[in-house]
Amino acid sequence: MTDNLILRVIAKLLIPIIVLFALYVQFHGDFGPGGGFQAGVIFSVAFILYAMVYGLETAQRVIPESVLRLLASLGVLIYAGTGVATLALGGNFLDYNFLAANPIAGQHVGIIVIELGVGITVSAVMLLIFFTFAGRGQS
Amino acid sequence: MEYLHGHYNYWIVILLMMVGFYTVISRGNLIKKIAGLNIFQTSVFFLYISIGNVTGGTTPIVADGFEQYSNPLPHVLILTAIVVGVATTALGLALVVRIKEAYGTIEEEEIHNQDESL
Amino acid sequence: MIETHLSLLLVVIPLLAAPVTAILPNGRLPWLLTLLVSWLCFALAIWQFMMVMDGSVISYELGGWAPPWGIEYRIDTVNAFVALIVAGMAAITLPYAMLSVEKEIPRDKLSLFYATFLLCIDGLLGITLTGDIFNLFVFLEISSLSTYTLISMGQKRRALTAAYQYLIMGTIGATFLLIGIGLIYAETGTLNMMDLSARLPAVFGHRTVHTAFAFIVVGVGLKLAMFPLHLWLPNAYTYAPSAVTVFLAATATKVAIYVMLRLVFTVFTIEFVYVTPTDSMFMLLGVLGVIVASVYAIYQQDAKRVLAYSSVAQVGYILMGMGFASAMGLTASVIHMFNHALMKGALFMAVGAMVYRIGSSQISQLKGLGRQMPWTFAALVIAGLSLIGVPGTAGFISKWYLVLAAIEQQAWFIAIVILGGSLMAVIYIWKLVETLFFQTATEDISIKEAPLSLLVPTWILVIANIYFGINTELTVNAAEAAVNILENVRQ
Amino acid sequence: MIDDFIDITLLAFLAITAIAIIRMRNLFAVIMMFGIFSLVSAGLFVVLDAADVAFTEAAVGAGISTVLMLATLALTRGHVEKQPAHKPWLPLGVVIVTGIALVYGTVDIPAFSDPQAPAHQHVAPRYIEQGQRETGVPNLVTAVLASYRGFDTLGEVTVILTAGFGVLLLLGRRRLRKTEEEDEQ
Repeated sequence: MTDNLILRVIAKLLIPIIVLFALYVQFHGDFGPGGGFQAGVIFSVAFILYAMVYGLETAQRVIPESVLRLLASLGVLIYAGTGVATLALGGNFLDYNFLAANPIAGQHVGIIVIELGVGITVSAVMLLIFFTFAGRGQS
Repeated sequence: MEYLHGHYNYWIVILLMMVGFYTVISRGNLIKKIAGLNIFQTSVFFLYISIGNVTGGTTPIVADGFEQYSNPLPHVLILTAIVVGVATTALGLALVVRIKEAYGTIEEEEIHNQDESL
Repeated sequence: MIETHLSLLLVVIPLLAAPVTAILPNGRLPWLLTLLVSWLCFALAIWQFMMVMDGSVISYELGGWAPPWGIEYRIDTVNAFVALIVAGMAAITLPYAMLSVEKEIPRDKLSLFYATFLLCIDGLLGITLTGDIFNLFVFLEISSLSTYTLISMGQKRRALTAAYQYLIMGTIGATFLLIGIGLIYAETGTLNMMDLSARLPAVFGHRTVHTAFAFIVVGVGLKLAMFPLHLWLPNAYTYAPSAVTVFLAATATKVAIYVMLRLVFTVFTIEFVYVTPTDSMFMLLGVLGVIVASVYAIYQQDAKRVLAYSSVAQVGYILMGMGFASAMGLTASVIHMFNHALMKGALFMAVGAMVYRIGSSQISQLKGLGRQMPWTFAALVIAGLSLIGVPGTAGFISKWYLVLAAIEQQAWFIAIVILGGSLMAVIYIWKLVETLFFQTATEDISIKEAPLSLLVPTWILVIANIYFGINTELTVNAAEAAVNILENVRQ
Repeated sequence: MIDDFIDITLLAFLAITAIAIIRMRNLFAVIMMFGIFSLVSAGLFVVLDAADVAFTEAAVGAGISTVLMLATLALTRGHVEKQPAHKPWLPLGVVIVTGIALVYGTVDIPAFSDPQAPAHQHVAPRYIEQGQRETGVPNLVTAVLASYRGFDTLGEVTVILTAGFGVLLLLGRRRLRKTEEEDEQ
């Protein structure tokens, strides 16, 4: 935790913008460069900045490690679950065409959902790794 | 000249790869080895992206006014490879931290000496 | 419905189970889930094997995209057989793992440990079943990263350096493989293995293809501990937790050998092997591997290390089988893949049971232990006989086919090396037996026989060693069917 | 032509950075140079028309990897690399042989950015021509990544998860255990 006022104010200003940018990259990946992976990294960077300025303890109170572990697993389950859903709907694994009445709509739904899964796992794991490294130094 | 133009890119990339590879296998510092490994891998990514490049092509995002696109497949493969690379780096560095805690050093030679004296 | 998605389920079920295991509370629950998943996978693997035993091929289009645009799972007798080995060894290792892991891994790490174990199984199965060369790389990395983690969980601090060393060498290997894949992609424009094998012959003359081949062989060679790229293996197997060593020794190198077989004989085809000195190279490295590693094994002071060097030697035999580049040689390789999994699994389990009781695998600490743990000792002796290749055991069948392949080509020198390797195996196994049984313990403490949950899996493997030494129908038929596919893959 | 010029300049920068990394002994400087290497790489990826790759390389190489290396450096407190005791001739030999093999292999590789190269003729045209129609996504990289080769991406996410588990197993704190024990009591 740092007492530097300038850092704290700027961080407060920057973090929402970074999160917003992450969301943009997440959901605009169909049209421009980006996608779940990049969004996940950017999102985790926002929290890493938060942890650096406000201290690890504070950051971990916002997102405890157990929640991160849950999220990391959840992302993969969302991704693989999409595949299982397409199986249940009669298609092959990850054949998004079966997710909606017409194939293009199905592809759209499928791609958005799996990118979300990627984003969740990546941001959770990146944060976990950072917290674990940083936490090792404190004990 | 034509030939040189068609291959210089690959050769510089090979030079980069070998610099990275040399760092991995010749240095004894565990952190530096990981940095070398990253350089090696990043250079391999250039090999792929160079293979995917097309003269007059543009970033493979379909838009009006563009006809020629670069090959998207190597880009996809390399996105995956970058992720694999960072995963390996994270795990390797975690091992380095533990090795430092267990041996008190991150120099390969000193670790080796300690193991020998057991 | 299950039948159409069978091969896919084999990979997806462990993949779904791993994140679930990670969020379970520590205790026996993660182990139980892993056990159930591994048994389910074993059942599916048997089913899958029966479906392709007659030579038919399962092709599964992931995402519904036809190959070569999408990723294809392609299962024939070869990989169904390897998947059977992986799933079978997982199913037999897990009952063994329960107590062994509880002893060696801190309780607060159990759920993550088993989640990583599941990912390792998943990675190995994924490598085995895929028909897409880049997908193979991705699953190779899943299995590799989980393997590095599992090895680093060993109790001694040298487990950490062993894992680090393996991480560096393994990643170099994977990167070499990546270079090779990139170069053949540049030459053919495809990543699908069947498509590659159809398009590569047109460019066999290109230097790029030769370089790609060399990089793929070195990259995969690092993974399968091909002499002299085996340096990571002895430490990794010695310092990993016992249950991990059992599983890895029985499966990881086998899967890497499968990858070598598949890439060399299916993707590059046997014609490429004939026009290049590939077969002689495999033969040379195999012979050197058998001799050098066996000599090293004799001089080791740690029982696990003896067995680890012996594994490098066994990989040498398998490479020799490939080096003959004949149907008989390949049959010997495939049979030995299976039999070696059985014998090394049993041997490492027996040594692991001793580690469970006395906490060390140093030979000097094992004196007289054989009298106190008779069942474990007997298992070690029988599996050791199989490793040597005594008639009536599975190991004999491997050696028999290997010698037949040598005689077929009148390669007398090779036949002598095979027999010499067996003699050296006699020496290092005898060294263990002598210490365990004929030397008296320095301290007079009584040690109990290993618990049943360790003994039963060990003995199942021991009995399998004897059964497959007498009834060779399954192994030989499967191997011959597999070789048919490897040799004439292009119709 | 201007593309080639930028390409060569960036590659030269990369080569200089990489060689500097070998020669430097101060690990902090090495890591900083590594960050620069990644950033320049990202620039080169843009020049080579790989925007998505550049984005990822900048976020991962210059971002996450560099931060993790700095964290490791802080934890290990080993700021200066020791001088190796002997000249590493064997590694040098291995590297030279590998390099020669690669140059040999690229002598008859299809020329750089040749549209007629086999890599652009067989599988890729379908992605470019049909990709948007079949998946509804204009970013073809996303289309291939998420749909045509979606299973690879599932594998990729699993790799990340594996690394996460690995780091937790290796560096996870003991404190977790205490709280659990308290829960049990």
